[in-house]
Amino acid sequence: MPPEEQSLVYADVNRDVVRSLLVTGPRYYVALYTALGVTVLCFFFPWFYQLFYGIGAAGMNHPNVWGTYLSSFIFWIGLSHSGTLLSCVLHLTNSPWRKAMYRSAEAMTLFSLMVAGVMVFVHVGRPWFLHWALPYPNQMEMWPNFRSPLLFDVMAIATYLTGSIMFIYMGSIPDFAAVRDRTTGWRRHFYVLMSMGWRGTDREWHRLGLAYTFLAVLIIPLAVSVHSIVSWDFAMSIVPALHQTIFAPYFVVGAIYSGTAGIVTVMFLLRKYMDFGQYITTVHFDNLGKLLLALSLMWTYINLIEIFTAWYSGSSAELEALTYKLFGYYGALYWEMILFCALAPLLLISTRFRTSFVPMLILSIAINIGMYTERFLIVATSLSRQYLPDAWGFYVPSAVEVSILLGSLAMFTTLFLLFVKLIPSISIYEVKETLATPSNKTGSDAWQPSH
Amino acid sequence: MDFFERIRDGWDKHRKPAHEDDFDYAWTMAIDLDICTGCGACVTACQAENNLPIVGEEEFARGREIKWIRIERYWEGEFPDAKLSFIPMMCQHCDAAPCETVCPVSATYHNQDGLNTQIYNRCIGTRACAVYCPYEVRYFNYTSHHWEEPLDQQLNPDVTVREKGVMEKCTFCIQRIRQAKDRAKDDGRRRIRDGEVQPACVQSCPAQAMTFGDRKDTQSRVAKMINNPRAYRVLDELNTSPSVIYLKKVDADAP
Amino acid sequence: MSPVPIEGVEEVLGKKFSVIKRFTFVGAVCGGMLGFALAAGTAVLYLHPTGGRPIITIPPFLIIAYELTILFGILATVLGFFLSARLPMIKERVYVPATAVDKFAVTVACDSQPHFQQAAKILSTAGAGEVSQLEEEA
Amino acid sequence: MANIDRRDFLKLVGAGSVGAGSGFMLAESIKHPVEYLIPAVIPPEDFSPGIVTWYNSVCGMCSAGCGISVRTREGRAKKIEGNPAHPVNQGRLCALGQAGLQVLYNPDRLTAPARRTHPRDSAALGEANWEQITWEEGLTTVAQRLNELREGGQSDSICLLSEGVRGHLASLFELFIAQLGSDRLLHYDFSHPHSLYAANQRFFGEQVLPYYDVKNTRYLLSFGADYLGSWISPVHHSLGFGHSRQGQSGFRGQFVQIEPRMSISGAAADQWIAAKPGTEGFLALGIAHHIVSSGHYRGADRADWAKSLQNYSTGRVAEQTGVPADTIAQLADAFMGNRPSLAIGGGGAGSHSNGVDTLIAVNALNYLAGNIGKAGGLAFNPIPVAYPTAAILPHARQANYRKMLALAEDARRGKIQVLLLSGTNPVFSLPAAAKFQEALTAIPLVVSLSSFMDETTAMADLILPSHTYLESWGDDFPEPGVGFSTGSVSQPVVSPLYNTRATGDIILALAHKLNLSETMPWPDMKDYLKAGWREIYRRGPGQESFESFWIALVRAGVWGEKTRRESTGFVPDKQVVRNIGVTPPQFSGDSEAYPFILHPYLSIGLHDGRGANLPWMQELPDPLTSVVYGSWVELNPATAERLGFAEGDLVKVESPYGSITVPVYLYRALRPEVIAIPIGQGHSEYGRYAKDRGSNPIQILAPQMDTTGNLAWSATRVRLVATGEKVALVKTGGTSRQLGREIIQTTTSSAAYNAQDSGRIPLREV
Repeated sequence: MPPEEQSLVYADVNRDVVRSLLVTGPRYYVALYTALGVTVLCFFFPWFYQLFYGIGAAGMNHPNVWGTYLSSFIFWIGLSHSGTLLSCVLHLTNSPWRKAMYRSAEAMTLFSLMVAGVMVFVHVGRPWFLHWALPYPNQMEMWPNFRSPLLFDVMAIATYLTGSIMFIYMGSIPDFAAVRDRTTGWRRHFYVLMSMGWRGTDREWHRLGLAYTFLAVLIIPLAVSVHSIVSWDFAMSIVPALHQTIFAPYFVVGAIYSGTAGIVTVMFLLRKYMDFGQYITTVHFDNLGKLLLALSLMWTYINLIEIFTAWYSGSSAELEALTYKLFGYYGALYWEMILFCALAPLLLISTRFRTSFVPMLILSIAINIGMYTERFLIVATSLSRQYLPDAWGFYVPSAVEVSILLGSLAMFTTLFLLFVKLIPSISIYEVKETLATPSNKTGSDAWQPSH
Repeated sequence: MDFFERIRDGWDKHRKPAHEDDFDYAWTMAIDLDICTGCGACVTACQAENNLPIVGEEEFARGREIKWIRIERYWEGEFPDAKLSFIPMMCQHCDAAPCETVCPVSATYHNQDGLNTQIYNRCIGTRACAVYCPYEVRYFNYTSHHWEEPLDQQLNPDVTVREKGVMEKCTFCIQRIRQAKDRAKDDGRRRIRDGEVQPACVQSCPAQAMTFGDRKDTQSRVAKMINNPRAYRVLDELNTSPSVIYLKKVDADAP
Repeated sequence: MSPVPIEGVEEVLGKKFSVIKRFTFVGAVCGGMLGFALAAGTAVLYLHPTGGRPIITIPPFLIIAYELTILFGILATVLGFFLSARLPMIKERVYVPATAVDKFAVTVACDSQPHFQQAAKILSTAGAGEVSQLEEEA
Repeated sequence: MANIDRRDFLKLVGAGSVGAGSGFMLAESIKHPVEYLIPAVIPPEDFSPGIVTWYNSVCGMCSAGCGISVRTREGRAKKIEGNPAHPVNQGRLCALGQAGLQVLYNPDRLTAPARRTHPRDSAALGEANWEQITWEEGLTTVAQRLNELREGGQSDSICLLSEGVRGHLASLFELFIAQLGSDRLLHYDFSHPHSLYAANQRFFGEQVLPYYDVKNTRYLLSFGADYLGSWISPVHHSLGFGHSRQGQSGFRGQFVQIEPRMSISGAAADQWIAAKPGTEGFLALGIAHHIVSSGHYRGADRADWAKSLQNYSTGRVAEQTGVPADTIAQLADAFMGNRPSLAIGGGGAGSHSNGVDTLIAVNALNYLAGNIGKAGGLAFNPIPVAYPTAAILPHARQANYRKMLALAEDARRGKIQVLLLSGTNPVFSLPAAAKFQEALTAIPLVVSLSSFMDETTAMADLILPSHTYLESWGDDFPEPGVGFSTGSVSQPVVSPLYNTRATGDIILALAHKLNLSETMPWPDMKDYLKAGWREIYRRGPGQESFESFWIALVRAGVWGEKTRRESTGFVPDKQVVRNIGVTPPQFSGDSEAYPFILHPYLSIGLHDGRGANLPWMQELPDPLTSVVYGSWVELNPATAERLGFAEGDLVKVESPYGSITVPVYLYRALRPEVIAIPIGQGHSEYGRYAKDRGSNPIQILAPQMDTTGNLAWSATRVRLVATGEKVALVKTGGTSRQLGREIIQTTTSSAAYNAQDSGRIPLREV
């Protein structure tokens, strides 16, 4: 335990968290409104234009019918991993350092999933008919085609979204209760509603513990399946360089990798702007750093395997696709990805690096840039080099696409900013568990028995 | 008990792979590469018959052209021994079509004539089918196209005009097949006669390199073409089992 | 009542049994079967032969089943939790807000004054910080 | 009302595909199913909705004269397909022919008569300064002027310049000009094979095109003639090609293409030989020499041949042409070995300074191999019984370059007072060196009967817009026929879209205004046509009344004669044999300053530029380069590397007579010293789709003529100057290498083809 936490007692935890919800400086509003503005400007306006003009507003063409929208989709899904997934794993292995960060990690999952969902709307040609992909009774006598990997996606993401919401909600019921007693006005009503009259009886605690563990057990395989399924959108095609068995693990590892990096970034920001210095400590960064290192090694290994199999196949199609990816028009991007995601993380070997905040922030951001590049390359390069050389193509994203990508980032930020003001972004009771139990002399003397 | 029997029968029935035998027809096209001159008559014929849009120069430059049938050209050797061969490439109407399985809304599926059909007004534009198609013969409407007055007066009333966000592709001129079927019904025939229906491309081909027909009818011209020793299918190793048969080019230089 | 879960309190008070795991199990099983039924049923009711595959294609449908297994598992678990934890609270119950911060409270249901005295004595000897009487409406 | 829909039409396919011969084909066409065909005499207004009606007519997109069937619904033309009963195309049609619909429905058509408001030489040309007038006004203006001239004895200053027309429209022109007392009637087509006519005149003694029986030939030697793409009758040749290759039992026809730049005929050929441009004639004679010297030829006049060919030993020819001697020998042996063989020549080879010599040499080959009058060789068509009286042979009025120069000269001298333009666009399709545009400004009254605002029409004072061929009556007698002579009638398939009139009607209207009614009594073209065909009916083997004959004719859209010309054992005149020989080609421009030889070629889609205003043709990828929208210059990759050019580099192509700027395209099958540019783009007018797109190589051609005075359009030297700019060529093609993926598979055994198994529709015996 780092020294500063020693001074913490239960009451401080409540105080700090509640403050994080109630006390709001102008900086926050500036941030919120900027994010909101950017979302509207860079996301919604271009999107409306695209709805009006057609997907042609983006840079896609024949044969590159998939573009950055899809890579953004994968990216956000990827980011969503490790939020909930990580918190589940750590919960089961009950490692104490999880407790301070998992709430915001899960929130990250939630919001990146939402943004991913929105990207689907941006991606398809006729979003106004997207509901046809859902199984519901209708007069068209047509139901979705459950053989399609895309429909696996629909199911998986729906489940994952529900699961994550449930998980984050159940985890925070006691905190809602705690905050409920500290707030007034509409907030109070909100938290009364959310806490559902949690009293903290041992029965409740016991049931919560059980249910929470079950959820964790259920969600881990779910999260793994989700990104495997996303990878199958590609791997189940026969496009050279996409049609690979390694794709599922490749995507899952990549997802957790970028997700963890995302957590590091978020942790840093929370720590910096919400004065959670005492809760989010070098311990977390240290552990996350180790995790990142492990993931980066796995990720690198899979990349090598991918290259190897392509080379070993000896098939002209595979080789062409590979060569184009490594040395083609987007070759530079490929090596940038290698630098950010395979080489730079090796710095994590040193504890000093892991425990120093700003370098970790920079690295985590670099990793996510690299991971986005990876997704982009998967979509952009392999489709340009398919079986019929005469139909080979070339794809560059249009301004609309770039702007919508930025917009989606802003959208995520907006959602997250709203979150930190509504939901205790640190789990009060679980942090308390890590503290010394107070004697009955100390602490607040508030005794207002209530009915 | 009876209930379970029904379940079991249904199960057996539906576990059987969808097979050519189940089709009423198995429409097939045979293209003789030995006499395809690459003149492009088929391309224009298709454009006229199926209301293919005129995308305009800059859309074309961005690779958004829509040609249900296109001529691919492949060179061998360098001057003076350069050889150029053409191959018309259109939807191969695969019996094991990758594009069909991937569509989340069943906008493309295999119909009873063994045709790979595309239901425009069901399509939501995920474009997954185009990715899954190894022949890259599915074309997407990146925007709604319009026809300058009075060019629109030429539009074929038997074929719809596709809106933005919809995938489209060769249909083997399904409207002509439809008409032929009605005609056969009117004449009290059960089946369409061989040669009675021709897609626009086949109909126009000046060198008669293309033949169209029902390969289930063993007497049909196309069935004979399939037996031709030169017959092969493009990218056969992918096991998509296309319905378009190509006849090998004959290299006279070889002994 | 406590601000944090207390390990071992069940052992002392001795009520270990919980129905949640059954909820989870049943939910998951139902979800699995429903998932396959949904996929297969759709395929059979709306016949669209695709890609030369059978109408009922096992591997993809298993994936659907898998997802729904988890989905229903989760929902059932949540349901089970609320039911067994008697949440949401329908009618007012006694509650000591301080316990949400750093106090630990023990509630003893007494039907009469003498009983309360008795309980108070026991608790204070056990070193309770404070003992108070809360009326609970019937 | 009787209608035909697809069902009956397809029956017609059956009916149509039965043999030819006048009564026979006609009778076939009249048989039951065909009776559904109705001509447009019933105005399209009373169509019955949803019912498809097919009208048979004649394609007007090039001079091949294919028969077309136009599918109409609700009074609108929906699709053009080949007329299965027509012996030339037998139900097939090329891309350009099918795009005819966009001529009809082109958004840039001239919709009403118009008069120029500003003087012609004013800077601003084009629609900007036109005012609409009524037909009455327009016709009166012209008629008055013509009348004045006729009264004033200046009839000879009246000139009618039209595209190459045949049949009754041609005879109407003849009649009209004759009645005016002028003799200035010219047809001008850039692609008209003048040198071929000249060569046939010299060798066979008749100025006609023979019928080349590609279908039955076993071995075809083509000297520069792109017979599958643009030469004379591509669709018919394609039919023949396909049939000779895979439709014949017992043999697979072999095809050899000799040209400096691979055309689609070259691509289809078994052997592509890039002889030096202009030396095709030498090659032909080299082959001939080998044929004679190696004793393949045993004719009586063997000695003469040997004598006149002595300077063309394979060795010498080899160095002149750059084709190895043994290849020449091999060609000769193959040519004699697989008979009936056929040698054809034209296109680039025919348009050098020695073009006529070359084509004579080609004819000589056919003679030596004994292909003349044989099936699978070349046969001469009889002079058709059915030829319109007034008309003379279609070639007679064709103006070669020299004649056009003369016309321009006369114009400058003020000898031309009135110029009537019909369908042709010389300002575009004549080299700038001819100064034709400037000559036009010297003509007081230029009247254009065009349907489009093309470059020449933009120079006119008066526009009397004509119908498109799909709106007007007419007929055609394809030249060459198909072994026997055939005629076809074209009819309106839709009611006129705009306030335009058929060319024939305009001429007749003028005639009436000039009180020529006693000699030209017909109220309109249709009556004239019927009158003409009444003649033919009388001459032909008439069976029923003329009316029924006429209806049947218009329904079938085609008419044939049984009369074939029996092949009399043709022997060329001794003099001809003695004079056989090829002069070395001359190229204008000195080979130092202008290192490259410019090889312009007719584009498949745009032909000689007439297709440039059709969006379908603009978007049809060029078969060989896949480029669309715009023009390009083809360079051999080696040449490009030497000059440091890559694809898309804008280069200035400079000839001594001008320059154009075009992007580079690397073309593998092209002689290093030759550069090729497609003809067709580079319009400065001609509607939104054509205007200001690409460049026109004709403009920079040297005014180089051959002995008979037609333009040697592949005899210009040019140089390339880098501009430093770069553009992206708009094309579909990605990488045109197979990378061993076996996309196009070839079989090596020549026995692999099997005529029985190839269930192709049998061609009709013609």
